[in-house]
Formats: sequence, structure tokens, C-alpha cells
Amino acid sequence: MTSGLVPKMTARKLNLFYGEKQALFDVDLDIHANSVTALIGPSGCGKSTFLRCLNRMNDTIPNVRIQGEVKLETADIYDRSVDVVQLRARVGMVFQKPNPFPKTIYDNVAYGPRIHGLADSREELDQIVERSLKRAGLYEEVKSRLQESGTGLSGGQQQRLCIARAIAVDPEVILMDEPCSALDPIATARIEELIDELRENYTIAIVTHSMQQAARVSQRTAFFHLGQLVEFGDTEQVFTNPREVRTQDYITGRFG
Amino acid sequence: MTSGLVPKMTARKLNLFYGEKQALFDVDLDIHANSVTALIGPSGCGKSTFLRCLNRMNDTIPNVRIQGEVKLETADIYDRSVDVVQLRARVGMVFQKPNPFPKTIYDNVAYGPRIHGLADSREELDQIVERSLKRAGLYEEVKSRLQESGTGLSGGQQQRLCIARAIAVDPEVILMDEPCSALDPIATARIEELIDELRENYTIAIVTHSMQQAARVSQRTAFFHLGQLVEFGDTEQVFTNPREVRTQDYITGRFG
Amino acid sequence: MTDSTLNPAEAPMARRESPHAGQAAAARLRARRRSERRFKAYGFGAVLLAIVMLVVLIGTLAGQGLGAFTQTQIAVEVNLDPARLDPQGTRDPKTLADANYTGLLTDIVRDNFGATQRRDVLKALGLFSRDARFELRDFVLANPDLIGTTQTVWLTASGNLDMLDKGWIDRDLPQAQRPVDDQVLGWYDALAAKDAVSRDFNTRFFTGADSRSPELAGIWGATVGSALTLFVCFILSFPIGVTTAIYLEEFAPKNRWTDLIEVNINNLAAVPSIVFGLLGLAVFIGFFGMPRSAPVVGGFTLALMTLPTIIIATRAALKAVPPSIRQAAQGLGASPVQVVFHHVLPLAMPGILTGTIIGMAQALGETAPLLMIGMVAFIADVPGGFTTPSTVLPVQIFLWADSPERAFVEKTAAAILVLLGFLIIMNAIAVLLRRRFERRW
Amino acid sequence: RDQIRIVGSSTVYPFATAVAEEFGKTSGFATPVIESTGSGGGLKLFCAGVGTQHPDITNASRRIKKSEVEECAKNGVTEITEVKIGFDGIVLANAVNGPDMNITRAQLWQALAKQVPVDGKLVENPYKSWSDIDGSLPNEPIEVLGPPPTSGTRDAFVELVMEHGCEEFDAVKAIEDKKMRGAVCKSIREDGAFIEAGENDNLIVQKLASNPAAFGIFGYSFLEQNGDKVKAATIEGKAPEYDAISSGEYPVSRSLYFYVKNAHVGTVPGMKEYVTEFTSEDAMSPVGYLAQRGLIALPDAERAEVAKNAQGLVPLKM
Amino acid sequence: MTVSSFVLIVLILSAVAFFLGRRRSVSLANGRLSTLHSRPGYYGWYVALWCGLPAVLLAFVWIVARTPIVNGAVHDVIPEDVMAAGAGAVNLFMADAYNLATGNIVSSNPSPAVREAASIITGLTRTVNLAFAGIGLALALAGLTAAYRRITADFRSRNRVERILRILLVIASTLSIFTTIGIVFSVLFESIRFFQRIPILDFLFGLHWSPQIAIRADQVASEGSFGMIPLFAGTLLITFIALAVAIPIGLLAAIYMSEYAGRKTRALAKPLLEILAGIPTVVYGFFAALTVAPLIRGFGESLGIDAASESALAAGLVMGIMIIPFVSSLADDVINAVPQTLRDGSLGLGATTSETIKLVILPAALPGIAAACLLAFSRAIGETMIVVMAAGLAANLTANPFEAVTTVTVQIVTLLVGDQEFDSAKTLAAFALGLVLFVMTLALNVVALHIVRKYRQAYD
Ligand SMILES: Nc1ncnc2c1ncn2[C@@H]1O[C@H](COP(=O)(O)OP(=O)(O)OP(=O)(O)O)[C@@H](O)[C@H]1O
Ligand SMILES: Nc1ncnc2c1ncn2[C@@H]1O[C@H](COP(=O)(O)OP(=O)(O)OP(=O)(O)O)[C@@H](O)[C@H]1O
Ligand SMILES: [Mg+2]
Ligand SMILES: [Mg+2]
Ligand SMILES: O=P([O-])([O-])[O-]
Repeated sequence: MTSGLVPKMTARKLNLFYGEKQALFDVDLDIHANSVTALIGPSGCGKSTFLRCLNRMNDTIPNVRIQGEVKLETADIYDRSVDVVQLRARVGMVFQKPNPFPKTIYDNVAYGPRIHGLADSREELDQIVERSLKRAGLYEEVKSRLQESGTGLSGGQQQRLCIARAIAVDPEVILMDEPCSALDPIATARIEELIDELRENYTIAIVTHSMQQAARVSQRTAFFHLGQLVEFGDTEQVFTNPREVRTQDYITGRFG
Repeated sequence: MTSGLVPKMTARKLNLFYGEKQALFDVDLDIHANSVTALIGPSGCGKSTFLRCLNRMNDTIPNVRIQGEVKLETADIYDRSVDVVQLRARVGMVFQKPNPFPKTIYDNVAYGPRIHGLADSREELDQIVERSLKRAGLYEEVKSRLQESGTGLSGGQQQRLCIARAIAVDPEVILMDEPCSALDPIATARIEELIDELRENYTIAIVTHSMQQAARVSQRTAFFHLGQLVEFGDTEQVFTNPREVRTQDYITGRFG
Repeated sequence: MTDSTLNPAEAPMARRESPHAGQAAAARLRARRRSERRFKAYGFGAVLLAIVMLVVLIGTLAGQGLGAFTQTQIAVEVNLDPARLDPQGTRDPKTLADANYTGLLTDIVRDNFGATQRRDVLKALGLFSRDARFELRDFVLANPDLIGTTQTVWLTASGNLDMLDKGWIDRDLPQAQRPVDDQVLGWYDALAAKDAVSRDFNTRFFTGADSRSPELAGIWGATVGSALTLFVCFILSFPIGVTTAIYLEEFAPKNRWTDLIEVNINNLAAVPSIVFGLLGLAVFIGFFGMPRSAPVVGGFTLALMTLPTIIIATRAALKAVPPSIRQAAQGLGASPVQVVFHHVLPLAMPGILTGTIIGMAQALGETAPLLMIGMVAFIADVPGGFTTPSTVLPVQIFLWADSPERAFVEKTAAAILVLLGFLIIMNAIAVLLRRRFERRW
Repeated sequence: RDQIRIVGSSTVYPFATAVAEEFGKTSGFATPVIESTGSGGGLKLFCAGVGTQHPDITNASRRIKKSEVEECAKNGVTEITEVKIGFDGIVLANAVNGPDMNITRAQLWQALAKQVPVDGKLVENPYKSWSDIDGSLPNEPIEVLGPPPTSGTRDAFVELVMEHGCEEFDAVKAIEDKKMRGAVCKSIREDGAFIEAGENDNLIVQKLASNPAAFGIFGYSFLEQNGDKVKAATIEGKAPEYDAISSGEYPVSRSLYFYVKNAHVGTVPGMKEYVTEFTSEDAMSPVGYLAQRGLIALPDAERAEVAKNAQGLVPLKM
Repeated sequence: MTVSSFVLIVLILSAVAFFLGRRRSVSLANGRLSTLHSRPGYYGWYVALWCGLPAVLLAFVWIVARTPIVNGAVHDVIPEDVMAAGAGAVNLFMADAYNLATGNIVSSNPSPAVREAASIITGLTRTVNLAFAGIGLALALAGLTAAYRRITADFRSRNRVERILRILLVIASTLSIFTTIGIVFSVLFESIRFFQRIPILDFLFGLHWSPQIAIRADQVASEGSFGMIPLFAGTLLITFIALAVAIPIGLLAAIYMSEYAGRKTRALAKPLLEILAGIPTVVYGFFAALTVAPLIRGFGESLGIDAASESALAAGLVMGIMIIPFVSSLADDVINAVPQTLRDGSLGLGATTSETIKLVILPAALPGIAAACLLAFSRAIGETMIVVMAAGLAANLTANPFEAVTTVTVQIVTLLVGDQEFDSAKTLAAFALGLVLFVMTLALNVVALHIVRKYRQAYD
């Protein structure tokens, strides 16, 4: 148990509806500061939906209705007074489908720092871009073509570009929706390393389909099923000694 | 050894350039009928590019130049006389990024059979759709919402939808670019089962980042690196006794 | 190892028949191929048809109008009689300027064409443009020391003579059916025999404003008027149109009120343009007291008319930008305004520019609303600013097309060519910009 | 503003602009701005009030109406000087290669009226070709391109030809009700024989040139300039020639006017001088520059009278 | 000081304000820009907007208010006799005075009263202008300092600036509402007067249109008939023909340009087609009347159809050509904006290009294509010149495209620019037609909106 940790974000009784269809049911979940929380569960169970609630990306989808409460530290992020823009600057996101801007690779990464004023000079911006690309393990592959379009990259490269783009903004919380899905083992290892490294200063929530990955990188794991949070606890406990049968079944691959 | 097999598709001295940049170098590769060929290699090494050469999907990218020869059975598919439409009907493809049409789930799957005239009646079409969705392991999740838009599905559901859509056309060769990247282990297992099942009648090439998956489903494995085909052989041999150091390094995760 | 040594023919496979091979499939495929080719041919045909229409239209105009770019001049012997020009012999420019040049012209036709009868004199004077007297004056003022000598002076020919020289008047017709009679024909032939007829580049056409005499009429006044009017129109309609579209598409809550605005804007596009003229008359001239016939009012009125086009095109273009791009930017903490201005707008730019091109083209060709606000007018001076009376190119074309004089036919076609040139220059900038913004994703 | 503003008839426009141009070039005043708004539109603007935002002069291809004078007075435009400048012949013409036409107004009425008397009874116009009306007329279908009901030319045509022509028929004269009779006289057939073409006379000329069977109704100046394409019909034996129109022998001609707002004289510079220029012999006489533009000059005596009144700005009384 | 120089000064001041605000935020950041809530530019904009906006608003008040103020003062010195002579005389007196004051017209020797009025105008105008300029500058400076003072490191300037921007956006979008209101008002009253004369039902359902009404009082009036059905039928017929030309050709051209043609062809063909939209309609009118109409007549005769020399077909066909670019260019842009992944998805399943276009691209681009077609429709409804020249002005109630018809717009224009009489039903009819046309197109647009909503496929 890691109950000594501070919850950075908390969701309470979170319900979400896509039109008539309910996609999340009474989800209660804490995301602890300086740790990695893994969200696992079968495809279509609501992981992405939940993640998107945490930085209000669902606001952009028409017909979405949300009930319940999500807090960043102590502030309710669905409060009317909240500045969504600032929220999203603090809670960054890597989407499930890589979606680079149709701009150059450099501009893709530099965009966030630019709008948030993170660089005071051109050199500093260059550094941020370089460092972010390096941390995402992409720099070597693209350093000679920073001025080419980000949409001309391979699938895995695009995914890493999106990771680099997200961390360049230096958010407090990073939400990653299957960040390694298109990556080979080596690149995956690089990203896992990055996550580990980031954990020291940031809060991370990651959706993954790989049990191994969840076990490797996360401290806490949440198992979703059909829109419900079935089990949530320390990663070790969830994987070695799940409390629920459904979790057990899923982890051992007996589910269906 | 599987030398008794017939090559369904062969690539000879295949070079591909994106504008000035060469992405494939002299690739020689046979894809055998009734077997699964896995393409592995680090991100950005040219796997997708190669796969797209096999059904000429690269034609749609501007500034792509191709040299060399690709044959489907005995016909050069880059020959002027070749009917690209027929080629793509015979050589189907599942893209790396799921791209459902902004149509209903039903219409997404029915699209191929409709244009190719594979169903003579509405019932037959319904059957094809149902069977395809079932084989892709999606049917149970979506059967009540076949008339909703395919773009409203979760990432993994979209991926399975695209697989269902591809197999609904009943192609001879199926090219799959990381078909399980967004899938949980159970759905992955379902797709692997499908691949195994399909192998009896079809020819399959699959790009994957998971060595385990390659080992599980494929009979032959090709390892790409920096646009070159480094090693190609029986899966068992490649994984247990690779001839090249680079292969060895990659498989054991020492690469980078 | 590879299996390249294997002969595929040696290992025939017992495999299930593919639905994409075989007779039926081939037949289906042929049918689809045919339909594909047909479809493509339709598309090509459509483009070709439209371009052929354009070429026919412009070709006809060029055939009729290119002649107006030159103007016939005739040379006459002028006896610069001091008694007429400068009786006192002071060579004072003021005296020279005020001399009776119409009288001098009468002398000229008497000397050159032997016209002494009043009728003949009048007819002979009709060989020259109405400005010949001023041309003579300028000649004298420029060369006061030539007074007393006889000089050869080139004078602008009248519209009828110009038409005759350019072959638009059929000499073989009976006299009664020709605008020029046999006597004039004789004079013309005599002049031509002396090489005293020449055709020069018609600078006046490109530098002058409207005139009742075709040989003096110029297009520059209307061109400047069009430029001023369209400038005002663009300055208003582009920013307002684009911002309106942005608001409606990106920011406005989707409710009945915004639906109403949307329908409303679509509806404004269908309002006959003359009604905008009524509105402009009531609001800008009546209520705000702006001057009549002025390019500002024209610009304001046309802007109202152009707005719906720009708004509709912009909205369509904004709608076409994929949501994933908006989400990507939002996910990085870009504000809605930043999302729009940094990402969506640049990607929608081609469509916005298209709307602008078409809207401005429409505004450039419009006459009806201008009638209400006094821009369908005879204005003999090149407009000097946004509030001086002016007219615009299509109005000039409309007025010339309605003039009885034969020589205006040529001028009309030439004015249309100028308008098209104006349009092409105006569009070129937008088209170049548009090409820079175009990309696929 | 420092220039005269003129509005009004499109028929007078070519003459007014010629005067304005001459005036601008020789007088030292700014060239007047002349809008072509149509007679009615011009009078509406003209009568809207006194002040620099209203026009100073309006041209008209018909005389000002009583109702318009009243409207003017209501808005403070009390003193108006009427200047008659000449005549405009209205011609019936067809392509030069078409048949010659020799027609009377009565026959024209028969050809174009909505209802005509046949055997003493009014019936819907049965005539399909000219020769149905009279054997001397060409055996061609009736097809006349004419001005629309909204045009001043149409009114003039109706008044000068139709109303005149119908009076020759007893069956019409027999109608007691004045209103009814007017309607019978003035209604033009709508079965396609009469085609309402636009106000662009050049277009009519060109349409005639390509369609030898058709006739057109338009102004004399267009006939003059297009003698190679079209030829005029004679009406009551008179061809529309300059002298015939001027003397009034050619029956279908109307007077052209312009109206001056006296209150503006003195405020707007050059108004007097403009009127003087317009009514000068140089402009208005049969050899003046307006005659060259197709204006039919007034008879000498009337011209002198008009010039005198105009230059003295004698207000119109109605 | 004139308004324009005032506005110029305010603009310069705003530019200064921008740099001041920006500089202050930068200095507050102590070299760490990320400690600021917003980018420095937003602070600059914030100060600049507070400096410029109130002053510019004041300039509007200035423009609107100064003439009444001055005129009010001048009114006091207008002599009795002029006052007595009525509004027109007062107006002229004012004009004289203004002319004298601005010295633009050399009036015939002005009376002392005029001279006095002129001197008041000169003096008061200067005072008023100075006062406004003074207040305006004070406002600008006050705004500048107030805004400048508010700047702190965590001042949310971006939100403020964006809120102002949004307000400006809202204002811009209400302009269309005002235009509509203006249009409705400019036709409504006259329409009501029309309907007082002609029963509304006769107008709406009458089958006969012939606005011949006596124009001289002494003329015996022939009652005009004002049934609008033939006009609307004609409008529909011509619009239908025009759209039948423009939509297929435009759409096919758009498809060809964006999906089949090479980059170069497209770059050339698209602007070329756009020229078609800019050719003045008079030119099309001549083309329709003199080239197309005789062809159609000949064609009709060869078929044994009695074709008029003025026909709906000629006008409609040529109008169709004119509006091709409305469809082709706009549709080309939206088609081009459909993501490539959708094309790949379809092609990868073995669809031909045309199948991809018909089944995937066009449905995805539907809203934009519909917008383009609606625009073309609108343009066809509103076109005048071509119809006047090629289809004539006769209001026939017919569905035969070989016959002459006329349209609502044409009638509106001819009624408004033709010879008219005050208050005659003939002139007023134009307004009634405008109103009914407005209502009808509104209804059509509502229907179109719903259809498009229903079939819209949002991609991505
Ligand atoms: N459209 C394009 N334009 C230019 N370069 C491209 C384009 N698509 C791919 N490339 C480059 O070609 C190389 C091979 O790309 P490819 O997509 O084949 O990689 P991949 O092996 O599929 O990688 P991944 O596993 O990340 O999907 C990469 O370096 C990529 O950046
Ligand atoms: N925009 C949408 N409209 C309607 N339903 C949606 C939408 N997005 C997702 N859903 C539905 O909500 C449920 C949860 O989707 P979600 O994307 O959260 O799944 P997920 O756990 O991320 O799955 P995956 O692992 O496949 O990405 C699914 O059943 C999905 O079909
Ligand atoms: Mg997901
Ligand atoms: Mg790939
Ligand atoms: O412009 P009109 O002469 O027909 O009134």
C-alpha cells in the first residue's frame, strides 16, 4: 500500500454519458503525486474516456455529459471558474492515436513551449525541442529533418513525437493513452525509462494493454471493466493478489 | 524449413524513395502462400513502407519513387497493365492507424463486399458483416449499435473494425500493419487465433513489435533495419539462431 | 536462405477459389473500370467545358476589343495663322490659350478638304475628335515660335473614322446604311493615300475617364473607382466575414439562436443585389449622411453583399478541418482562440481565400446595387479619393454597352478585357497565397 | 460639393453627358456628375428636397406629372424650371435583309393590342402574321421586340401609337366606359407576339440583325448608328428621318426635358452656366453637337423661346 | 483635430501601449517568462486594447454627434424668413453656410446671416473637435495607465484579451442580423403599403403578372395585375436550369481537380474557372441573347418545338456557366480537406477512385458541398442581367424552357429602376416581391440546414 502518498488528482462518483450511452459508472479513483498509475482493462471499457475526463478533453466531443467530481489537488476541475486552458497546460495528454500537427517536426514540439512562454530565447527553445525529442528517443532519427513535416513520419515515430510534444510543455500531470502501442521493444524501453525518470517530479497516468508494462512502470494499477472501476490498488497487489475474480481472470488471460 | 511452400508474393531489389530520402534498400523478400510472414524491426525502419509496396498503397503518397520488382504470383504488380483495384482486392490491408469511415459500423464492414459485389442479397451482406465482426472479436461489443458511427468507437474497437472490414473483402493476401497495437491481451489472442485460422486459406504478412507475437503466429520472419532487410528466414531459426548480429541484438533487446 | 529457386508452377495448391478471380469477378471488374473511366471523363469534360466556355467568351471579347487599344490619328496641314492665334504678336501664353481653335480647325478643314459650305465644314469637322481643338492649342502652346508657319499636326480622329480605319464599317454598303457617307469616305481615302492616317497606342484609353465621345473615352477613372470601392469592400468584408464564421463555427454554442444566424446568413446570399443597394441608400446615405456616388458607400454596400459568400465559404472550410487537430492543440493547453488562430485558420485558409476570391469577383462585376447609390453615372474625372464621385468598371461597361455610337462596341469589349485583367491581378495574389496554404493531412 | 449633380432619364443621358463634358472642358467649372436613373427615379430623387444632398437637375423623357410637382412642393422644391431640349423619335425597325414595312398606327395597334375588333366585336387578338391584318403587309409572323411596361419609352409608344391607333375603330369608340376604352386601347398582347426586351437598345438592334422576321421598337439615335444592320418602317407613309421628326410629320416622337431646381442656383456653382450651355445654339441647334448625337432639334422659334426661358430660370407653372 | 488624425494618434498610442505592457510583463518576469500567467504579447495587447478601444468608440460618438451639435447652434441664428420658408430653405441656408465655412463652393454673395452661421460653424466645429479629441486622448491615456497598473505576473491577460476578442467576434457576427433587419425594414413598410392596395391573396396566388398602371394622371388607368405565381414559377424554372448546369459541372470539375488532376493542372484550372465568376453579367447577357438563344431556337426548331427567341433555357444555361465556380472552387477546397487516411482506407479495400469519391469522400465533404450548392442557388436567384437580356421580361406561367419567362429579381430591378411613380402599386410591388422572395428563400434554407444536419458525417 502506498497510502502515504498525496493524491494529485481525485475522481469521485464519476459518471459519463455519450448521448444516451453511459460509458463510466461511479468511478472513484485517486492519482497519486510522484507515482505512475496504470489503467488497464479490455478494449472499450472506458480507459481512454476516463483519462480524457482528467483534463476535460471530453468537453470537445458533442453530446457528452459528465456527473461527479474530479479534483486537481483541491480544485474541482469541472468548476465553472476553472480555466480549462491552464488546466490542460498542467495536465498534459498523449492521445491514443498519434495526431501530429501538419507542421514541421520542430514546430510540433516547439508549439507548447511557445504558447506557454517557456522559452525566453530562440536558443532556449531549440534546447527544449532537442531535449524533449531526446527524452522521447526520437532525436537521433529526426535530427537531420527537423524542418520536415511531422505527418511524414512512421507510425512509431509519430507516437514518440506526440510524447515529446507533451513533455515539452512541462506539465505537472501527464496522461498517456497507450504511449507505446506503436513502438518496438527498444523504443518502448526508452519510454518506460522516461516515465520512470519523470515520476520523480511529475504525476503520471498511463493506459496500457501490456500487463508486463503495467507491472514494470506503475506503482498503482486500476482495472476497468465495462465502464466500472473493478479494482484499484498497489500494482504488486493487483497483479499478484487481486481481490476480484474479474481482475484475476483478466490478468491471467482467461477473460472473454 | 518451409521451402516446400510457394511464394505468393515476391519482392526483388526493391528500392523506395520518399522524395530524396531512400526508405528501402534493395529488399528481396518472398511471402509464402498459406503462411504468416512477420516483419519486425525498430520503429522507422521501413516495415510499413514495405508492406504498402505490396498492394501499391504507396501510389497515393506524392513524391514516392519505386524501383525494383514486386510480383503477385507471376505478375509484376508495378506493371502498367496491372489493375490496381483488383490487386488491392486480392491483397488486402489493415493500416497501422485505424481509419474507420465516418459511416455506421455496419456500413464500414459492408463497404468492401458492396463495391466488389460479394453479396447477392441483403441477408448475405448481413451475414458477411456479422461473420467478419465476429472473426475480429468485435461483434459482441457492437451488435446493438451497428447503426452508430464507426468513429465513435474506442481505439481498440476501431482497430478491430478495420480488421473486420479488411477480411470482409475476402482477399487472398492480407497485409496487417500492427493489427493488435491497441488491443488488450484477450482481444490480441482473438486476432492471433484469427490469423492462424486464416492462414489455411490465405497468405498473411504482419508487422508487429512484439517478438512474442511474431514467434507465436508467424512461420517466417523478416528483420528490417534502416530500410534494409537484414535477415529473413524461418521464425524459429530467426529467433533461436539468428545469423546476423544485428538480429540477435534486436531480439534480445540490446539494440539502440 | 530464400526460396527464390522454387518454381511456383511445380506446387499447384488446392486452394479455395478467391472471389476476386474468375469470370464473374473479371466481368464485375470490367464494369467498375468502365464506370471509373466514365466518371473521370465526366470530370475532365466538366473542367474542359468550363474552360472552353471561358476561352470562347474571352476570345470573342478579345476579337472585338483589342482594337480599342489603338486609336486612329490623322495628319493635317495647319497654317498657324498669327492673325487668328496671336493678333498682337506678344506670344503671351494666356492669349495663345484663349485663341479661337475651333476657328483654326475650320481653317484646317477648308484648307485640307476644301470644305467651304457650312454642311461640308461640319461634316469635315466630324473627322476629328471633339478634343482636336485642345490638341491644337497644346501644340501651339508647346511651340509658340512656329506661329506663322505651316505645320503637319497629328490629330485624334473621330470615332466614326476610327471605325472606318479599323474596318468595322463596311464600305460596300449603300451610303444610306453607313454611318459615314461617300464624301467622308473620299476624304479618308485621300488621307490614307498620303499616309496621313496612322494608328497609335491609345494611351488615353488607359489614362482617361469616361467621355461621351468614344475616341476620348478612357477606362482609368472606372478602374480607380473599382480599386477604391473594392478596397473598402475587402477591408470590411474579409475581416468581418472571417470573424463571423469563426465565431459561429468555433465558439458559438450550438443552439436555436446560432441556427437562426446561420440560416439568416445563407438567406442573405439569396437577396437580390439591388436590395442591398436600397439598404445602402437608406442606411449609409440616408442615415449616416455619406456622400452619393462615392466609393466608400459603394464599398460598404458591396461588402454587405459579399459578406455571406465569405462567411459561408469560411464556415465550410472550418468545418472541413479534422477535429483531431483541434484536440491535439487543446491537449497541449492551447486556448480556443489559440487553437483557431494557430491551427484551424491556417488549414482553412485555402477555403477562406476561395470564398474571398469568388466574393470579390462578384463584387467587382456588380452593377445593380450601385444604381441605387448613384454610382451608375457619367463621371468625367478620375476619382481622387474615397469620397469623390466615381464609377466602377462594370458600370462603365454597362453604360458603354448602352451607347448608340458604333465605336463604343469596341470600347465596351476592351473595357471588359480591362476588368478581366483587374480580376486576374486581384485574384493572382489570393491564388498564390492559397497555394501556399494548401496541404493534405 | 463643387459639381452639379444631375439624375434622370436614360434617354436624355447621352445628350446631357455630351453637354456636361463640353461644359466641363470649356467653362472652368467641374464636370457635372450625371446619373442614369430613369425619368421616374430621377424625379423621385429630385423632388426629395432642397439641399446639397439632393440633385440639382433631373432629366426626363416625358413631362413632369402633376402628382410629381405636388410631391416636389411638399418637400420644399417649389421653383422648377422646365427645359424642353428636343425630340426623340421612336422607330419600328427590322433587319436590313427583312421585308420592307409600310404601316399605319391603326394597323400597328391591331398587330399589338390585346383585344381587337373583328367584325365589330372585341376578341382576343387573332392575328398571327402581319398579312392577316392587311394584305399589303408582309406575310411574316408578328414578332415585335419592345420596351417593358416599366420603361418611359413604352409609355410613349402606347400613348403615341396605341391610343392613337385604336381611335380609328368604331367598335372601340363605341365603348362608353372611359376606363374600359383606355384598357382596350393600351393593353398590349401577351401571347408572345410582343416580346418585352430590356432597356438596352443595342441588344434589340443585334437581336433584330440575327432574326430577320422580328421587328423592334427603339430610339432614333440607334437607328442612325446602325443603318447597316436595321432599317425603319414608315409609319403613316413617313420614314423616321431627321427632318420629318423635327417637323412633327413623323408621328411617333416625344419631347425630352430637363428640370432645374431653382433654389440651388447660386448655391451650387455653375448651374446657370450649364443651362446656358445646354440651350446654346452650339448644342441644341440642328447642326449642334447634340444633333450629331441623335437629338432631334426643336424648331427654330421654339428653341429660341426655350433658351430664353431657361436662361431666365422661369419657373414651371402647372 | 480631425477624426482621422485622432484615430491615427490613438493607433500610435496603442502601439506604444502594446510595447509598454509587454515590457512591463517581461520585467516582472525577471527573465523567467514562464512565471507569467500569459505570454508577454498578451499583456501588450491588453494594455493596447484598453488604450485604443474606448477612444475608437468615442470617435464613433464624435462622428455621429458633432453635426447635430453644430447644427443646433446654427439653428439659433437662422433668420425668421428662412425659417418660415420651410425645411428646404433651412437646409439650403445650412448648405450655404457650410459651403462658406469650408470654402469649397464660391457662392453668390452670401447674406450676413449666412456669414454669421458660417463663423459659428467654423468656431463651434473647432471647439467640438477639440473637446472630443481632448476627452478621447484622456480616455486613451487613462485606459493605458489603468491597464498598465493591473499588470502583475499572475494577471490573466490572455483570458482578458481573448474575452475582448470573443466580444468582437460576437459583434461581427451580429452584423449579419443587423443587415437582415435592415433589409426587412427597407422592404417591409413599402410592402405593407402595397398590400393595402392589392389584396395579399391576389398577390400571392394570382396567376397573372402585368404591372401596367397609368403613369400619367390624365391617362386612363388600365389596372395592372399583380399575381406573383408566374414570377416565382419563372424563377424556379431558370434557377433549376442554372443549377442543373452548374452543380453537375461544378461538382465534377471539383472532383476532377482535387482527385484526378495533377498539382499543376489544378493550380491552373481552378483560378481559370474562378474567372467565370468575375465576368460582368452584362457580358453573359449579350452572350446568352446573341449566341446561345439563336442556337437554342434553331435547335428547338429542328426538333419541331416552337422555341421563342428569348427563352428560359438560354438564360438558365448561361447563368449556370456563370455560377460554376461557386460550386467547383468551394467544393474543391472541402474535398481536398478530407483526410487522406479515409482515401487510403477505401483504396486499400480495393475501391476504385470513383467509388472512393462517391462513397467516402463526398459524404464526408457533404456539409461543404451543400454550402457551395446553396451559394450557387442563391446566386442564381439573385441574378438579373442575364435574364433580362436573354429570357425577356414577359411573365409567362409555363414550365416549357423554350418559352420566355421572367424572374422575381428581374421584376424587382426593372420596377425599381424603370419609370416610376410615387406610391403607385407598380413601384411598391418591387418591395412586396422582395419580401416574399426573402421569406421563401428563408424557408428553403431552413429545410436545407436540416437536410445537411441529417446527413452530415463527421470524420475523425
Ligand atoms: N510520407 C512520408 N514521407 C517521408 N518520409 C516518410 C514517409 N513515410 C515514412 N517515411 C519515413 O520512412 C521511414 C520508414 O517509415 P515506415 O513508416 O515504413 O516505418 P515503420 O517501419 O513502419 O516504423 P513504425 O514501426 O514506427 O511504424 C521512416 O524514417 C519515416 O520517417
Ligand atoms: N465519441 C464517442 N461516442 C460514443 N461512444 C463512444 C465514443 N467514444 C467512445 N465511446 C464508447 O465508449 C466506450 C469506452 O470507450 P473508450 O474509448 O474509453 O475505451 P477504451 O477503454 O479506451 O478502449 P481501447 O482500449 O479500445 O482504446 C466504448 O464502448 C466506446 O464504444
Ligand atoms: Mg482507448
Ligand atoms: Mg509503421
Ligand atoms: O430612362 P427613361 O427615358 O426610359 O425614363
